[in-house]
Amino acid sequence: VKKFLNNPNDVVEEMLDGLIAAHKPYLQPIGNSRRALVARNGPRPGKVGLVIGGGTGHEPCFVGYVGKGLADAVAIGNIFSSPPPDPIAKCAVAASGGAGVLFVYGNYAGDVMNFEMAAEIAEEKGIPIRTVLTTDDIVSSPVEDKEGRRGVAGNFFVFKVAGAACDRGMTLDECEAVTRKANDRTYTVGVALESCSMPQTRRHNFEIGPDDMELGMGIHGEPGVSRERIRTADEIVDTIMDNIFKEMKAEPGDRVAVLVNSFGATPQMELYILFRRVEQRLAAKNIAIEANWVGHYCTSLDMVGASISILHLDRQLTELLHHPCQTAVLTINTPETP
Amino acid sequence: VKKFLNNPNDVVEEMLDGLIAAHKPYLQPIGNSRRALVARNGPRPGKVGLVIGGGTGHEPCFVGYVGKGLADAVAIGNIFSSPPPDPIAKCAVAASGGAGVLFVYGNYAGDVMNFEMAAEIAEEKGIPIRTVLTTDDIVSSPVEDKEGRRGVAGNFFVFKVAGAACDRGMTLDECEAVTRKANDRTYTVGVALESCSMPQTRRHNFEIGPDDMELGMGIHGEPGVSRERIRTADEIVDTIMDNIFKEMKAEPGDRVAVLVNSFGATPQMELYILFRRVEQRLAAKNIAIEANWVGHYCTSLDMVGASISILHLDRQLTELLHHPCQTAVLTINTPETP
Amino acid sequence: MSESAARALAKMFERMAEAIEAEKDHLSELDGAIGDGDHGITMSIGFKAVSAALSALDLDAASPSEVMSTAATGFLDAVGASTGPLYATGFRRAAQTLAGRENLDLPACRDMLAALSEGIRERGKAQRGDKTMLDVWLPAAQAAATAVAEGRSKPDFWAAVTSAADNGAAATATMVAAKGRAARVRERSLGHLDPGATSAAALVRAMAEAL
Amino acid sequence: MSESAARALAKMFERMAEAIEAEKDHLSELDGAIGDGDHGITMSIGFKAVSAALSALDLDAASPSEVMSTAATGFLDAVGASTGPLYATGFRRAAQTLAGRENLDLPACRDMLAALSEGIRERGKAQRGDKTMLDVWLPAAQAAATAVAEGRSKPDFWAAVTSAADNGAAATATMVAAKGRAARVRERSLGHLDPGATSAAALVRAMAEAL
Ligand SMILES: Nc1ncnc2c1ncn2[C@@H]1O[C@H](COP(=O)(O)OP(=O)(O)O)[C@@H](O)[C@H]1O
Ligand SMILES: Nc1ncnc2c1ncn2[C@@H]1O[C@H](COP(=O)(O)OP(=O)(O)O)[C@@H](O)[C@H]1O
Ligand SMILES: [Mg+2]
Ligand SMILES: [Mg+2]
Ligand SMILES: [Mg+2]
Ligand SMILES: [Mg+2]
Repeated sequence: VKKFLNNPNDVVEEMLDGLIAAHKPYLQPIGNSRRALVARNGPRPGKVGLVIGGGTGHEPCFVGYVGKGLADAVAIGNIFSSPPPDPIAKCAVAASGGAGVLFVYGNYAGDVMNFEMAAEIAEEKGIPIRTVLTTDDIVSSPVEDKEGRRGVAGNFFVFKVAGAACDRGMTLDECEAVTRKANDRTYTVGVALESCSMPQTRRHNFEIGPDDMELGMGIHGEPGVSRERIRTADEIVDTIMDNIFKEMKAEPGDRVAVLVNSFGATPQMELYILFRRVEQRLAAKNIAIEANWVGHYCTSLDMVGASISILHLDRQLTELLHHPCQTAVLTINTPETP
Repeated sequence: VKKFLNNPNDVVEEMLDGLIAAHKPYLQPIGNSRRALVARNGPRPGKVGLVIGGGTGHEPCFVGYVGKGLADAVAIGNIFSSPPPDPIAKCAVAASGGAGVLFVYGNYAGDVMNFEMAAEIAEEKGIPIRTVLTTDDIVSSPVEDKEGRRGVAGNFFVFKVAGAACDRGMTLDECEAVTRKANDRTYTVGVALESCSMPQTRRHNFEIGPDDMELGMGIHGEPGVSRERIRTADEIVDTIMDNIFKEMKAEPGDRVAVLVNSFGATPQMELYILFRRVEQRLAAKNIAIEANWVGHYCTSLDMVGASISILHLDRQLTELLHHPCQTAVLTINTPETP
Repeated sequence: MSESAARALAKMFERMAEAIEAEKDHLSELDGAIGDGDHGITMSIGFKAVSAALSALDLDAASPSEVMSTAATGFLDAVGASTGPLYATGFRRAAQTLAGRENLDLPACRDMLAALSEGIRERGKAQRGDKTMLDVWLPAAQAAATAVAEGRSKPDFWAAVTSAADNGAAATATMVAAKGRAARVRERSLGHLDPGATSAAALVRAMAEAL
Repeated sequence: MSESAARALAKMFERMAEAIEAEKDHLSELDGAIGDGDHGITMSIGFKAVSAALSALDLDAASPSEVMSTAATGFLDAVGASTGPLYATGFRRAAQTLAGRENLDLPACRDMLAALSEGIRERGKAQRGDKTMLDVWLPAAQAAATAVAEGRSKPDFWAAVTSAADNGAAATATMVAAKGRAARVRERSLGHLDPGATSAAALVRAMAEAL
């Protein structure tokens, strides 16, 4: 697998050089740590701070969601590796406006251990920390073990809601509660056609046969939950939506937000073909799409594949979804008053 | 090569189903033609209309650049094929606000013939048409044959400037002139590591050897201008920037806009690594980056590769670059008054 | 004989569609080597659209000229690309030449080929030797003119035309492209057949079979 | 003997770094099959950071406990991931156990192994049989305790410890993962060695060589 690289061991540091320079208008390093970045226009006194983070290789996650109205700071690990406690704690300090700090990150053993150690450090400094783990990958564990599920591309919605809640001046309790609700109402299923390859090895992490696909694929190049024969785009979406409908208790007339996300190498054209079927399936149940995003929002290096995430809205979530924000990859404006 | 597809012959129609549904807030079909889409919030009386277009397979080009402050209408062809005259002419009629219509599209034999036939139809209806062909691919022809060059990802900048000029109420003459200036000052070089594959064939259009790369790659999967040994990211950027510096007459203190664009399968992480070196090379010449974009802006299906585009700014171009716009992939806001 | 001339043309377009369908993958492959790999797909979409447009036409009432202009519009609206305007203009020019004619005799065929190649030349502003479809259509039209001038029989006429077309297509392998996408790869186009010339030769053979 | 105990530990960490470097690709491959393919890279970054941190330490002045806690911080700050907190906690616990001790005799080694595995267990909340690095560290610590209780010689002690570690690592192939990323693939983890257990066995072997 060919890539644009210098020394593969420097890939994260060089990427950070590039992204810190590219996104200067939105964020800046905290002190001299390049693994902890803070929104220029984010933290403010009295506001709950939002800290997100995780490994690299998911760009534009997580750094693209840092900015006014969304996350206040991001901690950055190595490829597919949680950041250590130190930069996370730095983020908490930088994001703190005296009203507490909310940690939102994916439910992975590594992230949990590191963020928990960071929370201890921050609390020793008098910053109250609350944590919401994203667990939107509904095929990663059965429904009885909902808390054991991992967080994938649906964290996009959870971050958005959390950031809006913080920006509106809600209390730490309220921010935590509505973020938890957003996570509970977010449903994602991913499918991979080819595995990703690490810059250091430039080999596929594992092989998927020429007629096979991997259902329930995560965002770290780890295998999914079942290997199946590849099917048509519509059949794949049907499988995904059937899984989602099994859990999402949506009534006719309900509204949802939809994210069709590329894992990296799947191009936009195919995402639109997937979105087409998602829209058809929702319309057939008389569920309206309030807003949608189709593109690269949470990737897995150069993996070929895509995921579909649905956020089941209620009035509060709808308002927070539309709350304005300005970050490197997501700008939402106040609707013009006509 | 595996893809998310139903019947490969329906791929464009199904993609259109998806994108028309997904981008409803920004655009709508003209009459019952799905190959001609108009911005909901675009055309208005007295404003010069901006019509863009081309083949599919370049998503988010061209449809992502339709909306308030940018293009008024887009004509959509088959994969890598110019649209026929009919939808282009429909776009011209829909975009027309009585002040003339500007066509901006890439300089390819097919597009030129179809847009010219459409221009004839529109002018028979009394709509004055001006055309600016984008020719930013500086390695596609020597500088003596500048007009023979093809238009690639740098059309992003040309569209942006043209859309802003139209939105500011400049005359057709003025819009044409400044768009032509933007094109003259836009420099792009692309490199491919792997060729793309068409949905119908699912084979690489051509093979690039395991240690080779294709310099001067276009955005249609057609071969580039030379086959070379693959090099490090920094060396590749150096080759590209050397080519650009050879033509761009930038003085220390000048300002540029930068676009680092993925051809489809190259992930964001690698784009940041390329951007890093672009920034270093510009900084060494004391050229400042006024604004930058790093991501998927003009792709070539699932091609592995990237291009670098530089827009050499002057005061007028800078203003037009920052002019607000709202489209599916590009939202620029009026700077907040502090 | 209005009926049979219109029907003969419709049959010709059917044959052309079949010929393109049979060569589709090969044409895309040729285009992949020096262009963007879509020529087979584009031609296939175009001639399917022609068939669809013609099947909506009342062939008992239509003139040969109407068949030609229907084909032109059907092709153009479905295709765009380079081939859309080129063939649409060629077919339109042929429709003009056939206007008022009810008979597809050899002079009519000669004029049709001349109009077709002239339309393509005008629209694309290419010349012989530029490594395009014109390197097939121009010699084919020329061979037709010579054959009529020399009073050749119908089989001889078409034998001369198809062999000129095939030779023209084969010769593109020795040319450096000067028009179209392939012109960007310059010397690297050497040794490759031009896809548009290859499909043009197939179309000429389909014409010979049908007429 | 303070000097030599601290130096012995530093040498142990050097050996560990070498062992990881040698197995790096293999570990990533194992992780690719049931995890995210980075275990070799992560461990390599971690132990390089440990070497760097220790080389900044004055080994003539440092206590064994300080060596251990320096390693813990160096590892954690460079790595994150799962292994960062797990090994950092293990090393920190070992540092506590070694506090005040200047001698790396067998009881000290036993206590160090016990603390290390206890730290990993506490931080990761895994148990034996969960198919993790604990399936190496727990039996190794147990074997160390038994060997000291039975009054074994130093070579016998380390032979018992490394063989327990190797057996533990090999046994993970028969387990279904219950912790970490591999737990998501459930039964599909069967038949694959756990990468964390494999690297742990390599670390134990490095310890045996150095101490
Ligand atoms: N200016 C021109 N005049 C005549 N034929 C041309 C011209 N430009 C391109 N062609 C023909 O078009 C063919 C390519 O057609 P096609 O692949 O369908 O279109 P596109 O280049 O738009 O993808 C070429 O092989 C060549 O024969
Ligand atoms: N809770 C845990 N307790 C003990 N060891 C664990 C735990 N979770 C994971 N591990 C170990 O970590 C290893 C994976 O480490 P590594 O690949 O470096 O981290 P990550 O899973 O974050 O990519 C697994 O093979 C397993 O041995
Ligand atoms: Mg990892
Ligand atoms: Mg084409
Ligand atoms: Mg082509
Ligand atoms: Mg791992």
